[in-house]
Amino acid sequence: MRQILFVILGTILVENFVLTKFLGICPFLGVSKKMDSALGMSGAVVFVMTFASAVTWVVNEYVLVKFGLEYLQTIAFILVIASLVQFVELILKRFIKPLYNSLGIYLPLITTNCAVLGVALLNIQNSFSFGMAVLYGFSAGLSFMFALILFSGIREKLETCNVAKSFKGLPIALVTAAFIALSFMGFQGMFAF
Amino acid sequence: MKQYKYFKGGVKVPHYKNSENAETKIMPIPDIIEIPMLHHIGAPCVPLVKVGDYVMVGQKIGDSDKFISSPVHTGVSGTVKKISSVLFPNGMNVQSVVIETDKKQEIHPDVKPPVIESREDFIKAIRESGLVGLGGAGFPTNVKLNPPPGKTVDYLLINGAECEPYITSDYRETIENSWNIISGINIIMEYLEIDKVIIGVEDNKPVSVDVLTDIAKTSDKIDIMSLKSKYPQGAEKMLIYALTGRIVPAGKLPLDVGVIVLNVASVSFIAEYIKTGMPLTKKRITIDGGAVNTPSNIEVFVGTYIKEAIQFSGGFKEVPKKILMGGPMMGVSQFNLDSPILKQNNAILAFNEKQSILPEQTPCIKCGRCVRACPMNLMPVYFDIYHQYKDVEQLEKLDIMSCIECGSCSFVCPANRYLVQSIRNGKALVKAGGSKK
Amino acid sequence: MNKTLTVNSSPHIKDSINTTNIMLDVIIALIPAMIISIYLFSYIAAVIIAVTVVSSVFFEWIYNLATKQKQSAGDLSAVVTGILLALNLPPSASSIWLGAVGSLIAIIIVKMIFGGIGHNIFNPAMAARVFLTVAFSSQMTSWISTGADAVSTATPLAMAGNGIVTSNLDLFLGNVPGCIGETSALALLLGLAWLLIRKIITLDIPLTYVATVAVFALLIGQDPLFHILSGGLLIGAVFMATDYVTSPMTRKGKIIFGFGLGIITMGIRVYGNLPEGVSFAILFMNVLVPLIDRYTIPRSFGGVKKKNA
Amino acid sequence: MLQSILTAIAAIGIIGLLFGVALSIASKVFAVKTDPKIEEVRGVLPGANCGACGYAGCDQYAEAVAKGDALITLCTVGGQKVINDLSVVMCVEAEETTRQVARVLCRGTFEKTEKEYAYTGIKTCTAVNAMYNGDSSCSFGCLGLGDCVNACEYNAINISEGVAFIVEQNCVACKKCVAACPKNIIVMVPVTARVTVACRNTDLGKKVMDACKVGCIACKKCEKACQFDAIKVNNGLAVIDYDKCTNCEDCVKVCPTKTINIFVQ
Amino acid sequence: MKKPWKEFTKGIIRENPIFVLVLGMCPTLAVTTSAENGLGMGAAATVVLLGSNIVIALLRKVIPDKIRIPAYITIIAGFVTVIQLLLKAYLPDLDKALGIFIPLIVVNCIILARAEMFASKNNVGYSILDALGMGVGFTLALLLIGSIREILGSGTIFGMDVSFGVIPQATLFILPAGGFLILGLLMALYNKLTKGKSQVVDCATCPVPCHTVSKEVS
Repeated sequence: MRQILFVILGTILVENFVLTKFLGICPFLGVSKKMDSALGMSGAVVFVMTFASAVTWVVNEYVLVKFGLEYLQTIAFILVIASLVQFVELILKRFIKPLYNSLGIYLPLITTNCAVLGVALLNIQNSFSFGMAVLYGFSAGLSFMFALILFSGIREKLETCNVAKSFKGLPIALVTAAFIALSFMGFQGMFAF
Repeated sequence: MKQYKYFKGGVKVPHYKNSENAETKIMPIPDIIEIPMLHHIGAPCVPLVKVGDYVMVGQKIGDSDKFISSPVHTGVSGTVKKISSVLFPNGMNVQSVVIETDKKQEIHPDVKPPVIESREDFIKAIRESGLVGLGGAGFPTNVKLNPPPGKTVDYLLINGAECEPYITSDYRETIENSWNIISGINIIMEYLEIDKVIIGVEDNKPVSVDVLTDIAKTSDKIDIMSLKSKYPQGAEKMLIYALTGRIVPAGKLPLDVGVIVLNVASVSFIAEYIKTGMPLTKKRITIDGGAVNTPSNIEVFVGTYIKEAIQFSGGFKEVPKKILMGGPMMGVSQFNLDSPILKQNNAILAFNEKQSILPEQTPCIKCGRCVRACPMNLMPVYFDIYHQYKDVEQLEKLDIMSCIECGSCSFVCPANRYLVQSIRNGKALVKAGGSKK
Repeated sequence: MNKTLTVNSSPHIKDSINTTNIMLDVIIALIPAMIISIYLFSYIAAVIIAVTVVSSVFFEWIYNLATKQKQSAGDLSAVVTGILLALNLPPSASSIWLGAVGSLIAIIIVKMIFGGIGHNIFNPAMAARVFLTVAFSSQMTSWISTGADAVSTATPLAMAGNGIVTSNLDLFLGNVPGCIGETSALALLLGLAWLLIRKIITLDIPLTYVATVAVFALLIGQDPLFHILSGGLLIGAVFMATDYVTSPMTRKGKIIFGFGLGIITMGIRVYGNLPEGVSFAILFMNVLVPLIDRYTIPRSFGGVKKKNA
Repeated sequence: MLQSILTAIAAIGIIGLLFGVALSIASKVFAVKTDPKIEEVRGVLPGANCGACGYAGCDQYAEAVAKGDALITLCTVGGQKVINDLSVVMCVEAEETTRQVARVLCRGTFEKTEKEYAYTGIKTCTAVNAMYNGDSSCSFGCLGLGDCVNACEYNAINISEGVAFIVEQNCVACKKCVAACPKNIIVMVPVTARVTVACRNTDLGKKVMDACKVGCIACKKCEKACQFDAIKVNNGLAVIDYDKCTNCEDCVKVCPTKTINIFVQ
Repeated sequence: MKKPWKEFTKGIIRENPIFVLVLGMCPTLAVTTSAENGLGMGAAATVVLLGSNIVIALLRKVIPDKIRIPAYITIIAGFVTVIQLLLKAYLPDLDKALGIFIPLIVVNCIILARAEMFASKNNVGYSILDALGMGVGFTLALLLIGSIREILGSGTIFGMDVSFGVIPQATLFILPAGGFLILGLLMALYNKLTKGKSQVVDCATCPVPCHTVSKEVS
């Protein structure tokens, strides 16, 4: 139990995927202008990351390793993730329309979200067990969500700020992200797992 | 004396009650008066007289068939010179009747004490009297007294708070006309079958507290509460909460929580009207401000021009730079001295140059003083921001329409933001947005 | 016709308070801390404060000049930022240039490019301090003991990590190593009293902050008084966490804010790698302020409860 | 060596094939109808799904553009080319019309009008208009505080002498200024129209003259002068019908208050 | 002559993938702790971009429209794997420094975007120029950011000491926060320098009122 909590909190606060690992920066900067879309996007990411962690782990263990094809990891994983995302999208669109409207519309963005492929690769690199890989994928999704929500809150506020002209838009967002990343540094050393 | 409740927020404003001890002087009939057809919230009246008509004191000269409206009478006798128009602050041109007085003051035959046998008669009589809320808002009193079917009223609250700086006309009313107030209260209690009355007065007016306490002693149904002097204590919703602990829901009227609130001057007028049948044509107003010679209280005919009233009170000491109708917190600045005085006016303030300058606004520092000052528990700071960005959705969500525009937020703002103006514009945006839907 | 009358929306009177006098009150509240810091660490403290204040004002002035904006350097807010930043620097010679660099970060990057006063997301002095701590960690932790024979030493919090206890009286008076202005609880409490008397701040944030720290310390069996008096907690609670722009607007929000600060500060002090967590806690909670503000909008008087979104 | 290459190709091929077949079946089975317009817009977009536009991928952005909810300039990946293509896609359906421009129907500059009072407060036209219809002596005229300038994204409006005027070459007829003006003095006219009645004051004679030196006093001289029946005085104000107007300038010559004039940049 | 040159240079300034197109931010921030890493990452990405652009341009008429995206991804992933193996074999230090970001080139938006936007619509020659231009632009930007961060953060450039032992090093700049900060500042500088030159909406080509397309994003 303690272990699980530590993995989750550690991934969110100490080793945040966006703010310390630099994974998923594109959607972090792109889909953070409005709180609502940030929530939808990150919800979808949590979902896909957890799923992708599980599937890629299985593919790696039972296909790639078995046939000695580890060097095909990158290709295999990206294919798996791309297809997985598309499947999920189709199914949601057809069967669970409300969920699709709130989460599903963000799914296409996820294929190219390097955090998803990143977490899959990290799972293998750290030789996590299956359970751990899924938990890690889930926590990584949460860490993305946390960063995105914080960031979109600030960006909504920035909309009403008299930001210097050449800093309007992304530059000020990046400066803000720098200080958010700084504030996360205070958590170093906590929740080691 | 019962204990009152504190409302949240509010501000401490300076009192400047310079005219406190100035006994009311009665202004002689001016040569010309101009009576606009709108003295109240609601539909304007249509003139009932033509150019050249001879009018007599107490004659009805304007009326409307709309529900929320109140007829207009003349307090002078004379000849209708022309039907003109007056530009109101909201940009509306309202018809007005200009009367050249003959100073004979012949009384119109219709002016006689009303015959009242029932509650309906009473409310009808109040409508005919042309009475509107004399505290400043000008809501037609007959509408206020008439609860819709199914609603019962158990409290009559008498508002003697007079929380705005400078103004002392209600204070003078209580001192000079205390017996009118008590008989007015009794009349309303009788006809509306209310048996609980509370009079609320701010504690910075000890004399008026004493007078009203004496009144309260005459009946065990009448209570008095001395309220902490805090602006906007006299605002209807604040007063109701302070005196009864009831909260008027957003968008609802005091009637909805079983309460009727009347200003002391209104109560006093009701007594006078029932006795004599003379409709509302005269008004006691306070004249004050840095640009006038003598802060005073005067009784004028409705429709008297501002400059004549000030002239009578003692004239200008300096060139006036700002003329206010009403108090400095909620009053309306006039752009010329030729505007006529309205029924609900209780003060004319003439500010000198120094008083008229408001500091320029600087960037908001988000100190939250406006949030703490807001008696309605709103967030003026966001109204200011979202109004700039025309974000109607946010404005509505933050309940901008509940704002009573008391001015507390602007008063305390260290960045001198024009918050009330932002809110007014924001409300206009919301209204415009609402009509599109 | 008289056409010179002024017309404006009500209200027509205004109380005398303005941004500059608020800042002046904060400066007055900081005077005890400055005096004690000069007494404790001798002239170096005065030099650091002077350099930081002057550079802060200078940077604001030059920025406005360069971007052709209305000059705002005179509103004293840069002075407050300068003093606060200086009080958060260690009393060593390198703090002189640290102060100048810190002012650059605080004024230009944290404040002005975000739109100047009232628009910054982070507390300028605090963000600059964190920046300096991370960027120049060795220079930012070169502590010296108080008194005439200044020798390098560690702060009470760092010592506590090694089991050395400092007396609470010393902590209260400030007779301990640390940043220039953070050591003397007495001076900071005097400042707090002034701010409260002048109604510049409310007690909500400092009180919840300190109370949370105390309860946290009690729960893990440490001396609450030590945690309250040591490190930058009081200067943070009184002067930095209560910064208007970067703290929540409503009372409820302020309480949540103070609580969060307490938890994070103690979390970092007890479980983290760093000995001190006040500045990181404040910076982190600054990030949360838009969210807190969003979910703590009060119900209007007589209004119906609305769904937050 | 060869074998391992073959296994690799086979493995990827099989994975790819499996997913490909499954996906194409799925997309048939779960097909949901979409608006052809969206498809068309989507076809122009790069499809990188990067999210830089602020929408959740190209499909979402395409939908927003097709509905007219989003600017066409948000795709940073596509750059200028996508913007051009989008403008073509979004515009083809509309009819060809003569280019319209906005025009401010007021010439009541500081010297032509007076200030009724000294205004302090929020510096927008809407705000000052809410107080006695504005501080200008003409209650129909330009207030000069630039609500239209702020609304214009194309830098096509300037204010001089307290009156706004349009820089026609920058005007794209987006009508934002028309909506922003609380006085409703900005109207759309064909770019070919040169003659303008620069007034919206519907008051009569004396009152107009008191308010503004270049106001339309509804004297009807222009109506009589016009050979094409293109100018009519209605409700106290001369109005030109641009379908009939030939820019002959006869009305300009007779206008006693110089309200009718030739629009020049 | 002019057009090929334009295709090449557009990626360097006018459509710089980092400062204008804002693509591929993850490696931009993550690996630019030193000039060398920046250069290495840029080179690796350029090679992949070049390879994929060539192949896709060659196959653009063969690949069916419906499955083009998965096909592109597979092609890109193939090249990434090649690079990954090459780096592991010949530049193990760089491989270690870039770590997970080498395989992540697959999902770098630049590559897919160029494939979809350019290579699938142009011939091989232009596609090569486009890839080279974009690659150089990407590499230059990475090199610039990497150099600044290395100088400020470690006091060195390509490992050479430039602090002269006097200027203190601000460790912050090689940490994540520094990456965000430097990129933000550089972008603002870029905006300032190119003010008014880029991103002009051309409405002259559009015969109708623009309100249908330029309505404020709601």
